This record gives sequence, C-alpha cells and structure tokens, in this order.
Amino acid sequence: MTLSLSSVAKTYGDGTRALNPTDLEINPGEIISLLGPSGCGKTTLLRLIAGLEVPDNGANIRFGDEDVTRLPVEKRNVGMVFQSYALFPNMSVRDNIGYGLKMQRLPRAEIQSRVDEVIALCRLEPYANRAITALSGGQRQRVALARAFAPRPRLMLLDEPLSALDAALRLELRDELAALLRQFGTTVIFVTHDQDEALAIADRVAVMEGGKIRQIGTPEELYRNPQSAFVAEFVGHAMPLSGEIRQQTLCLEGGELPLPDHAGGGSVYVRAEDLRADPTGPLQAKVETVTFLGTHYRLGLTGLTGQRMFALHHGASSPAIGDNLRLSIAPDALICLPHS
Amino acid sequence: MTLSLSSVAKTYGDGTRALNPTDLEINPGEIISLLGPSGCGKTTLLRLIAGLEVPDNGANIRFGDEDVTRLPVEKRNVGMVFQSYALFPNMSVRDNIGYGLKMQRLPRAEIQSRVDEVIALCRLEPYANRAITALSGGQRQRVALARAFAPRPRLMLLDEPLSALDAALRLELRDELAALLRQFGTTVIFVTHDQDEALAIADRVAVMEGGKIRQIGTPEELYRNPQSAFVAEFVGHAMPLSGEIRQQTLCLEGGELPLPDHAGGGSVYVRAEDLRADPTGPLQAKVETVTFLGTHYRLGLTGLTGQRMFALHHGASSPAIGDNLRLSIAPDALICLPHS
Amino acid sequence: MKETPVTARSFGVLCLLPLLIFSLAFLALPLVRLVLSSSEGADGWSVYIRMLQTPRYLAALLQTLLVSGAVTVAALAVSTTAGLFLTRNRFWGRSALLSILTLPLAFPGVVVGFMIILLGGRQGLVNQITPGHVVIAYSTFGLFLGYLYFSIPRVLLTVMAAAEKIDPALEEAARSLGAPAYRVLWDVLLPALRPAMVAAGAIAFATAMGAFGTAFTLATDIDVLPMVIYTEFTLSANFAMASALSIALGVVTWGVLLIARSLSGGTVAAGG
Amino acid sequence: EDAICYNCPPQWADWASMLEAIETEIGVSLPHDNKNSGQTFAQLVAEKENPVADVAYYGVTTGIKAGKEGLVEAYKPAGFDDIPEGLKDPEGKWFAVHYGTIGFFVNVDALGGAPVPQCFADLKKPEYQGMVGYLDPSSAFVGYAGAVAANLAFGGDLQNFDPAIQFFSELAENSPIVPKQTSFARVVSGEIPILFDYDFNAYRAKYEEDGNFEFVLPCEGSVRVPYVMSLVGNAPHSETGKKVLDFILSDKGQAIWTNAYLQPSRPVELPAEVAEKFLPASDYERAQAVDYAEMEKAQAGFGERYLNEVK
Amino acid sequence: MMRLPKLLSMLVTLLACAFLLVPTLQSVLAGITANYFRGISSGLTLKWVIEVWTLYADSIFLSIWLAITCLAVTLILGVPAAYALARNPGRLSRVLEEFISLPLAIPGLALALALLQLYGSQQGFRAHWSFILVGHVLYTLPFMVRAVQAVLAAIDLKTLEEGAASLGAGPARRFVDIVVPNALPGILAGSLTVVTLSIGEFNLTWMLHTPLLKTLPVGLADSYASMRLEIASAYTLVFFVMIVPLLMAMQWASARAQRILS
Ligand SMILES: Nc1ncnc2c1ncn2[C@@H]1O[C@H](COP(=O)(O)OP(=O)(O)OP(=O)(O)O)[C@@H](O)[C@H]1O
Ligand SMILES: Nc1ncnc2c1ncn2[C@@H]1O[C@H](COP(=O)(O)OP(=O)(O)OP(=O)(O)O)[C@@H](O)[C@H]1O
Ligand SMILES: NCCCCNCCCN
Ligand SMILES: [Mg+2]
Ligand SMILES: [Mg+2]
Repeated sequence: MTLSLSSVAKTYGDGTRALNPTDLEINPGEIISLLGPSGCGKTTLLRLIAGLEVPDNGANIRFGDEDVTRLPVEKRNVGMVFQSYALFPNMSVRDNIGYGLKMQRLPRAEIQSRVDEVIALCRLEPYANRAITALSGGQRQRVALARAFAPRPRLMLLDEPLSALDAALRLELRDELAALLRQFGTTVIFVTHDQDEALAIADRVAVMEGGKIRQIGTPEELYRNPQSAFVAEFVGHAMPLSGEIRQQTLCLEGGELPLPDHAGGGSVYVRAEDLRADPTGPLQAKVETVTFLGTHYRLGLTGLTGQRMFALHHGASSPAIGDNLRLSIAPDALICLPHS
Repeated sequence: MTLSLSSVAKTYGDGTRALNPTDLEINPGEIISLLGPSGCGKTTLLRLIAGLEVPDNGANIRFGDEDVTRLPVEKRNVGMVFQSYALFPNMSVRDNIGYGLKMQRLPRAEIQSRVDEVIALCRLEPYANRAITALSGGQRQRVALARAFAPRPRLMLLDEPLSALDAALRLELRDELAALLRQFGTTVIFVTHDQDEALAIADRVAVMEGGKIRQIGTPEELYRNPQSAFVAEFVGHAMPLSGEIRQQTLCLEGGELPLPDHAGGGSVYVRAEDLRADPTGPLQAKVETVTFLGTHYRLGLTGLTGQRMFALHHGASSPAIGDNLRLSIAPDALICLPHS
Repeated sequence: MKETPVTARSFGVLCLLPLLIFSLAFLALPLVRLVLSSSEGADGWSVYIRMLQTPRYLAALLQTLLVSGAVTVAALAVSTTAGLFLTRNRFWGRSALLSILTLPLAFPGVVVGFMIILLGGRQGLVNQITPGHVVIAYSTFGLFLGYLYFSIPRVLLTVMAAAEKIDPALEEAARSLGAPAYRVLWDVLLPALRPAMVAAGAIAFATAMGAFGTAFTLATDIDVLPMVIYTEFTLSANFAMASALSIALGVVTWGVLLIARSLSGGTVAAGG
Repeated sequence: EDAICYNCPPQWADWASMLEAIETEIGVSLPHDNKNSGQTFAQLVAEKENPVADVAYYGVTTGIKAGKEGLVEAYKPAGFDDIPEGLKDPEGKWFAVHYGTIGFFVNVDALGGAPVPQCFADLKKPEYQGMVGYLDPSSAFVGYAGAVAANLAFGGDLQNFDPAIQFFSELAENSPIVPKQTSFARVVSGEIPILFDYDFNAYRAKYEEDGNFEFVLPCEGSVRVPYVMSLVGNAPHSETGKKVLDFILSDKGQAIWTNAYLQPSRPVELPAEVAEKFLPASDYERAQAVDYAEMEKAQAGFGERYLNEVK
Repeated sequence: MMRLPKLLSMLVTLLACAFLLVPTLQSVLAGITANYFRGISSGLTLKWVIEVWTLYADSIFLSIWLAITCLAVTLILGVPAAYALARNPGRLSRVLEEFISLPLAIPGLALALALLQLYGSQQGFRAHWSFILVGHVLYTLPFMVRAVQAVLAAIDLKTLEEGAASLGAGPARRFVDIVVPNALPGILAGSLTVVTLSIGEFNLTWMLHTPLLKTLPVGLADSYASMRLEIASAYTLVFFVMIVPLLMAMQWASARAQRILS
C-alpha cells in the first residue's frame, strides 16, 4: 500500500504551527524514519498519519486508493508503537497482543492461532502469560511491536520506540528492532531524534526541522550529500569551516585549503573524522583538549577557524595538549553547500 | 591531601555485603573514577568516604594525616554532588552556593565575595538569582558543582553526576565537567557506570565488580592491558575469541590464528575495531547484518566463533549481507588473559 | 479525543451527566434554597446585618475560629513531629504506632466526644490519676482536645506522604555542607514539608470549623458556630438565622481552603 | 401498625415500658426517639407541610406553642374530661399525660464525699465545682422548667427572670455541664453527679439502678409541671396516633406511669407501695404549680436572655 | 548524633499515641465491664454488648445498607465522571470538581439544613432511607472522584486509550476494557473510603434522620446521651469492630494506589 500525503499541515488549538504543509509519498514495504530535533513536528506528522490528530483544512491523506483524511484512528487499521509502549497493564502479554484481533471480532480460535504466530515471530513464547509489569524494557518493546503487528495493519507507526530504554539496552535492541521490522514486511514509519538510530534502521530518512521536511533520502545520501547546513550538522555533526573563499581557495585562520571544482560560493563543512593529523598538511591548529575514548582520541583544536573544532585521532598515543598540529582534509571529504 | 583507605568494608543492616575490604590511595589533585555495573558497590564506597555510611569494624579512612573514620559527614569538609543534584528548592542559586559558607559562619561579606567567585568560575552569572526550578538540567549540574566547591572542600565526591541528563546533553556536559573539575584543582572521586565517561574524565579509573575493585589504572592502561575478562569486556567491549589453543595457535571456527609469545594458556579477546577486513587474512566469517553509522559500518558476523562477533568497517561502501569476509587481527591487538 | 470529535465528546458528556444531575438536584438547588431561606425570616435579607450586630453570633464565630486555629497549629506541631519521626526511623512496633495514630480517621464526631469524656471526664483517666478533681472534658480545653483527636490522623497522613517523598539526598547534601541537625530541619525538611503542612492544616481547620458531633456530645458551654446553628434551628425554629449562620460558616471555611490552596499550589481538600 | 412519636425517649419517664405496653396492648409499634421538646417543636415546624410524626410529647409550654402555631390537630381522647382544667387545651390540641416535679437528681457516690446539696444556693459552693448539670434552658423544656424553679426560688416570677439569670451566671463560675438532651445515664454513671431533673427519673435510679441515688426538693421551693401530648396535624397515621393517645390516657396507660414514679394527669390514687417510695408530702408542698400559659409566653424571651447573658 | 531531637520527637509520638489509644481502650473495657463505676472488679460481661444488639441492631443494619447503596451510587456517578474529568483537564473541569467538593468545605449541618428546606416537605422522600442516602452520597462522592481521578492522572491514560483506539476500540469499549480495569486501585481505595465514611457519618445524618431511620452513629449519640456508660461503651465497641477492619483495608488500599501514583 502506498501512503500519500499532500498539503498535510497542523496548527494546534493554541495557535502553534507544528507542521507546515507537507507532501510525502511512501512506497509499500518501505521503512522510513522521521529524524529531527525536539519540537520539529515529527510526532505531529506521525499522529496525523495515524488519525490521532485532525489535519488543517486542505490536507489529503491516502492509504493506497482510500482517502482516510477524516477517518478516526480506530477505523484506519494502523499499528502504533508508542514511546512509553502503552501496553495495557490490566492484561497479560497474550491479551495485549490479541486485543486488536478481538476488536475485529474474529473467532476465538483464529485469534489464538494468530496470536501464537506473532508471539513466535517476536520470540515472546516464554512470556506469553506474564503480566506486563513482569517484563523488562526490551521485552515490553517486543510486546508493543507484536500487539501493533498482530491485526496485520496497513502501516506500522512507531514514535521513538527506543528512547524509553537506557543507553546500553537501546544499542542492543536497535538491531533487533531493525530485524523484526524487516521480517514484518509492512510499511513502517518511525520517529527518532537519534541520527544513529535513523541511519541504522531506515531505508530512507526524512530529516525534519521547524515543522518542515528538509531532506529525504537514504542514510548514505544524507550523510554524504547533505543539501543544507542543518542536515550536515544534524546528521554526522559536520563542522563549518568558516573562512573566506578566494577563487578556489578557502582561507582559514589555520591555513589555506584548495577547494574542489564542484564547490560553489557557499559554505564548506567537514566532519571530525575527516580532519586528519598529517605532518605535511596545509593546515595547522593547537591541541586544547585530549579525550581518550578507547577506539580513538578526540582532540579539541583551536586556531583552525574562529570556533573550537574537533578531530578524531586513531593510534596508540595522542598528541599532547598544547602541541601545534598540522592537518589535512581529503578533497572529497569536504562538504560544499551552495549557500547557508 | 592524600586520601587513604585501608580495609574499608560495608555490610548493610539486612546483611548485604556491599563492599569487601578495600584499600585505596588517592593522591592530591587526582581525578579518580569509580566505574562498574549497577550494584557493584560504587555508591557505597563513595558514601563511606563521604561519611554518609559507617564502615564495618576494622576500617581506616585517613584524609592526609587525619583519621576521619568516625567523623560524621558534616565535620569532614567534603563536597558532594548527587545524581539528583539535591539542590535546595527553597533557596535561590546564590543561596544554595553560599549555604556551606554560611554553615562555616563566615562573615556575610566574605560569603558574598566567595560565592561571586565560584559563580564566575562556573559561568552562572546570568542565573545567580534564579529559583532552582527555573534552571535546565545542565545549569543545575553546574550549580550543584558550585555549591559543593564553594566551601573549598578537601575532596569532591560525585555520584553519577551526568546520569540525570538526557543523552545529547550528557555528551555535551561531559567535557564541561572535565574542564571544571580540572580547574577546581581539588581531589575528585566520581562514580559512573558509563565507560566513556570514566575514560574521558578521569586520571585513573577504578573498575569495580561485586563489591571489589578489580583493577585501577589510567584509561589507556585499562583499555590496553585489562587484567581480567571482566575488565576487558566492561571497558571497550572486548569479545572473547573462544576456541582451542594448540601450542601457539588459536583454533577458531573461522580459521587459525598464531598467538604472540606472551599469550599464556588463558583466554583471548579482541575488540570490534581490531577485527579487520583483509582479503589475505587467516580468518573468515559470514556477514549477517550491516549497519551504517556514518563514520563507519558495523558488521555482524557469524562463523568466526560460536557467538556473533562484530567488526567495524571504515570505507565508502560496505560488504553485502551474506558475503564471506576474510579477516585478520594484528598480533598486538589480541588481549591475552592468563585464565578466565 | 480529537480523532473522533463527535462520538468521543458525546461519550464524555454521557459520563458526566449522572453526576451533573445529582449535584444540581441535591447540591446546587438546596444551597440556593438555603440562601433564600435565610431571607424568609422576619428580618428578610437584613438577617445578615442582624447576624453581624448580635454579639453572641460574632462571639461564637470568633470562638470557632480560635478553637479551630489553635487545633490546626497543635495538630500540625504534633503530627509533623510524629510524622518525621516515623518516616525517618524504622523500628519494631513502628507500624503499630502508625495504626494507632491513624485509627480515629473514621470516628464520627460523637465518638470523639465520647473518647474525650472517657479521657477527661469525671470517670476519666485524668481525673483518676491526678490528685483533686481535674475534669477537663467539658471545658474549652476539652473541646480543643476533641478536635485535636480527630485532626492528628488527618494531618499525619498528609505530612507523612510528603515526608516520604523528600529526597534523602537533600538532607545529606545539607549535612555534607556542614549543617547541624537543627539547621537541616529548618533549612531543608520544613521547607520541603511546607505545601503538605499548608494543605493538611487547611483540612484540619475546615474539619474543626464544621465539627458538630464532638461539641454536641461534650455539651460544653462553648458556643461554637455549628452548635449555635443547631440551637437556632431548634430554639423557636429560627430557620432564617440558622440558614444565614450556615452560609456564613460555609463561606468562611471555603474561603480559608481557597487561600490555603493558592498558598500551597496543590490540591487542598477537606478530609471530612 | 407503625406510628411515630416525636420525643418518646426510653430512658425518660419510663417511656420504655410505655412503648412496650402500647405494642403489646394495642399492637402499635413506636420507635424510640431521643429529641427534646425544642427539637420536637422545630421538627414539627420544619415538616409542617408534610409531617413525619403522628403524636408528639413535650413539656407543657411547648405543647401550648405547638397549638398556637397550628402544628397539631385537636383531639380529645377518652379520659380527656378527667384532666384538671388548665392542664389541657379546651379543644384538645394538647393535654397533660403526667406531671413531674423539678429537683436535684443526685448520684451520692459521685459527690466525692461532699454532702448532698439541699438548696439551689448550695450548688454555688466550690465543693460542687464541675458537678452540677442542667439541660440547656434555651432548648430543652426540662431546662426551662429548672430555670423557672430557680427563678421562683430566688424571688422572681414569670414576668421577672432576673433572679434566674443571676443564679445561672453565678453557677457558671462552678463550671456546670449543660447537655441538650436527657442525661439520665450520665447521672447513673456518675459523670454528672447532680442534675436538675424530675422526681420520676431520680426515683427510677434510686430504686432500680445499682448505686446510691437521691432526689432532693430544694429548700427554696420548686415547681411541678405537666407533660403533654398532641396529635400532630395532618399526621400520616392519624388514626393510629389517636389509638396511642387513647391508650396513654386509659387506666391501664396511666397505671404504667404510676408504676414508673410519675404522677398521672388523670386523678388516679397512687398505690401505697409506690407512694411510700416518694419523698414525704411535706416536701412536695414546696413545689408549686404555675400559670403554664404565662410560662409559655415567657419562654422565648428567657431563652434569648439566657443565651445572651449567661456565660 | 541527633540524640536530643530524636528523643523529643519520640516522646511526642508516644504521647500522641497514648492520647488516641487510651480512651479507646477505656471504652472497650467499659463495654465489657459489669459496672464501670466500680471497676473491673465487678467482673467482665458481654451483657452490654447483647443489650446493644437488641436495642440497636436495626441501626447497625441500616448503616450497613446505607453504606452499600452509597457505594453503588458513588460508583455509578463518580467513576465515569472522574474519567471525563481526567480526560478533559481544563477550567470547566476544575470548576466542576471544586463544586462537587463543596460538601467537604461546607459543614454537614448546613448541607443538611439546605436539603431539609428544599425536600423536607416531600413526605415520601423525607421519611425514606434514600433521603439520608442523598446526604451520604453528597459527602462521600468527592472522595470517590478524587481517588479515581488521581490514579487515572498517574497512568498515562491518554496514550493507553490511543493505543486501544489504534487497535480498533471505540470510546465505550475503551472505557470498559482500559479505563475501568486500570482505575481499579483507585476505585478500590475510593470504595473503602466511601463505605468507611458513610458508616461513620453523623453531622448530616443527625439532621436528616427520622426516628424510624436511625443510623449507627445517631444511635451512638443517643446512647451517649441517655444510656448508661457501659451500654454506650459497648455500642462504641461494636462500632470499632465494624470500622477498624474497614480502616485498615482503606489504608492498605490507598497505600497500594499511592504506589501506582509514584
Ligand atoms: N497538543 C499540542 N498543543 C499545542 N502545541 C503542541 C501540541 N503538541 C505539540 N505541540 C507543539 O508542536 C510542535 C511540534 O511538536 P511535536 O510533538 O510534533 O515535536 P517532535 O518533533 O515530536 O518533538 P520531540 O522530539 O520533542 O517529541 C512543538 O512546538 C510542540 O510544542
Ligand atoms: N541501604 C542499603 N541497604 C541494603 N543494601 C543496600 C543498601 N544500599 C545499597 N545496597 C546494596 O549494596 C550493593 C551495592 O550497592 P551500591 O548502591 O553501592 O551500588 P552501585 O554500584 O552504586 O550501583 P548503581 O550503579 O546501581 O548505583 C547492592 O547490592 C545494593 O542492593
Ligand atoms: N464532625 C467532626 C469530624 C469528626 C470526624 N468525622 C468523621 C469523618 C471522617 N472523615
Ligand atoms: Mg515527539
Ligand atoms: Mg550508585
């Protein structure tokens, strides 16, 4: 089922314009992530698709051929996974998973067998008859997924499904979530403000800011070809190389850097991992802080541009604080944006 | 002031042995981190040093020459920063920071000037007269630090000072905290269960487990020369290369690996970043998952040992799922432990 | 819910309807009737002026306010002390003490009055163990004790609930900064308990203002307002004045609760 | 059959026996009801449109007032004519059912060694501190009757209550207990050692309860007052109410009062074994009858003065 | 460390306990003593309790009946209303809440007076137990509403309902399947409070009752005024026997509800 939004916008009762008119098309079976900072309208967009909010006039939401714009959530047949999971504490794991099927008034036997199926898929057999309160965070997440998936929804919608977990568990469950969603095979839209999560799970990522979708594309596209300063900074923490561009040369406080041909007159960005210590490099900076992070050191540098810059340093030992460090940047590591 | 603990142990009223007899010496001005999983006794040790818990008989705690074992906290002159910050909600930022000085019955003018000093140091000028409730998490943390530091304590004790913050803020404030603590110049002990935090901030890290200090050393020492499987796995997520050792060769499911001379008859560990794709490598494994993480790909591998292993892959494109990958490990990247 | 404006809203209305009808019929209308009744005496609406000009009524109002105020202060002092002691110390028999202290929560006022007679009456313990005749039950002090009796549990429960929520780290922080015990109490604990104390005090006060059964049983000479209302009602059936006094009592009590609520910021409810 | 009597308290005037007899003799069951005369009157006023009670029992002045207010229905039960003039409304809106004489009902054991008081004046002595009880004269008829008695004792009359007001004010120094309702049990239990009450209550304690009780007719004199009943206007069970009233005034009913140390309102000779339990007739000579209509007229004014002036 | 303050507060606690407990013990003792004026030496007996039963059994049963019906009515009126209020927090809800809480601020006597003046002349109603019931419901309803509302506010009701809605459940289904079961701790705590308060209610009932409809506390007041001390005490003993288990259960239930809240 293809999901098509056109001119979908939302203004809340208090006048907040949470979402500007948005068009979006999502293909059957695609996993789409809505990524963006807090308050950018991710949840609002998701809830509009679910039918939990009513869009401003003029909007049109289609599930395949069906216009669902005015349909309430209970008639849309979508599966929702909430940040808090919203599992029914008064029901067992089984009953939670079977609730949607019960609402469809399926025969008891069919409910049974379909619940068993989903339980097996989500590897929840040992917990099937437990109370919700007797589950760990990760198990709850799986139950929430199973519950949303059991009625075979046309669309699965997940609002920050991992953010209720602690950091260690989040990392672990990220892979599991990605695997399960792929197994389900349904169209999925999930909201996150964590770029790692979006990059790791989604087929395509829609980066949002200020109630707008800024860019949509595959993880690699976004990382390698950000179309705006915002996307560059938000995805992969690119740092602005602020200086003056004279012809094809970028003049920085810490040296001059030839620019590749495709660089326009706009701004130039670089990522910490692309800023290399190189004794013959054209740039130089002073090491202000050194942080050991196991796989590498993170160096805080001054004197390269007006702001503090960071470089990652791999190796057994690191430059010392106060050292003057020569640096180079590979030409294709420069992110050149038309205008900021 | 040197802090010396000898035979410090703690058994709680309900019989829980939270800390086994521990000896520890901390030099003046050192920043020490207590790192370990939940329940390992970090907080207990910190509270014993603070004087908030009474140690079991036989313990001795010295601040320099002074035996403080039986001194209650209010007489020890230590600065505490709590996980919840425990700022007094009925007092302004100023009054919180000045509270310790007031308890020392300093003249009002001196309190004023010393509070101003600390406020400046912690860059809290704009908030000095605010109510605590009007501060963000990061600002609260700075106030808590300033309050603990203002009376010029002999020792600053911090219990998971960053864990009340959300992930993004935590990262940001980590550097700030490290810088401030260094500026203070006092001896600092801080508790964390996050290895990145410990490695990034501390001069020396004491890794704890089950009520014991397992190893104490600089971040690099712990990372490169873990003395036990626990430390290897907890610091830097080393993965066990479980296989059979025949003479100087490690026989794995995915191939054989010569071991360096120093390897004893114990177990061998490797970190994901040291598992290299190498067409000529002696090992092979099958790619099961590929996760794009911006700076690199993370590959989930099977067939190398009995468990799933991970490798990091730097490069513009990644191996595909299902590929058979040849791998090598640099000899000095192997972590060889005497016996597990 | 927004997604189904019509059905969800009408369901919400349906949920409220029974309560609305009941409150209208048995609360709103009777109160209106009470106001009207107050004007149906010989004095008409000037019954309120007469009320204010009759020293006996004013004295009763003052008495009631004084006794209720004193009880509030005493109950706060006793219950806060006991509440802090019980939250901060675990010992054998603690839950028994807690049960005893909350026991009178559901005693009707008459029972409380009877308890005071048993304690301070002619056959009471005090009279038996003190030399000479010390009968306190039938004095203002007896009434005060009665009100205190039913106020202690109410205040205690609220204060303890709040005391249990105080982050122990606050106290430890103060101590680590060098504060002695009394300063910890003054600088940390009491400020943290303040909203609960205001709320609990308001409850105690409102309950004492309306207390009737206790005064009725003790039959003391103290004319507290509820007794005066009762007397007005029964003496020559002066319904208008009884209504007017009831309204005055209700307005004063409700006003105090309202002020307390705005002070404590939280929800303050009388505990009956 | 059920009927409701307002103010038929089992612990007063031996209504317990009377109610039991009514149940067995004429098959009407009346619930116990502890009001006092004032409460009864107020309740009748409140329920005037739609009464709950069928018959009411109260002090004579309350009966007169209820008659005037039109709260009751005229009814002349059998035996009505035997009731002496002045003790019944000519139309039958109220009529006496028995008398009582005001005095001190004393629990001697509870006096803590102090002598049994003999006069109103004695009660002001410090040795009776906290021991004297009287029912609220502004609410209960007994209380008012006690006040009238004290007033007469100190030289007042129904136009001048100054002596009573002064007496109560002085008595206030002695911390009296002032309940609003019948307090027979509190005297029996010793909680109120001395109560202004009727002879019949005191005799019942003296002869039927465990303990040492006395009835004292104060040396300054006292009053005797009738208790009256009425048929409530528009009573829900009017006919049953009439049956009850008939029975109470019948020989059988009056005999029940007699056995409970009450003086019946119809001139019935006291049986000798009952008579000898009373104080000697010479004492009773100090108790006088008053003009009950006048007494009624003065009641509201006195109640008001009492509330305002006695503290 | 904090010797003196601790000692002092312990003393205050113990004194307060003694103050509350001693008279209840006295009353229990008096209720089973043959002659309290003479003391225990007169012997222990159950005759007063039996006498109370013969005199007041009707009152006790009436009180139990009233408590049960009061519970039923407050459940029907209170639970859906608490739900509606919890789902629509706003000025209007606050006003309504404040309004139904008035019986906590206005003395019972005044409320009873108001009811009497409006409905006192409806003979059939005035003399029926439902008239007293109305008073009890007025007084206990806010406790039910608050208890339920507190629990509903603490569980993320809106999201739970959205979860159910996304699975196809309409408003009524959600109320039955999600709201009521999850409000149960609050409903239980509220129910016990309602029953306990109803059994002990005096201020309103004293004005509203008729001689045929005396509740337990009205009977208590009666017996205090006119019965011997032993009977009054025995009656109080009966009251304790009924109310203390309820109180214990009530505190257990609200502690349980409280745990959900935190
Ligand atoms: N019910 C509401 N009424 C008014 N404003 C709202 C409402 N819900 C959200 N908003 C506002 O709309 C904007 C977008 O909110 P939304 O919840 O969609 O953001 P988000 O991207 O999901 O953020 P987060 O990462 O914090 O969840 C914000 O400014 C928010 O404050
Ligand atoms: N007051 C106490 N009474 C009894 N046992 C306790 C108490 N405090 C802690 N413990 C137990 O002592 C052990 C060590 O606890 P501690 O709080 O020191 O661990 P921790 O390392 O700080 O853990 P976390 O990271 O979860 O804070 C745990 O098993 C804990 O359950
Ligand atoms: N009327 C005075 C209040 C005494 C106790 N009331 C009982 C109700 C319990 N909440
Ligand atoms: Mg959101
Ligand atoms: Mg800890």
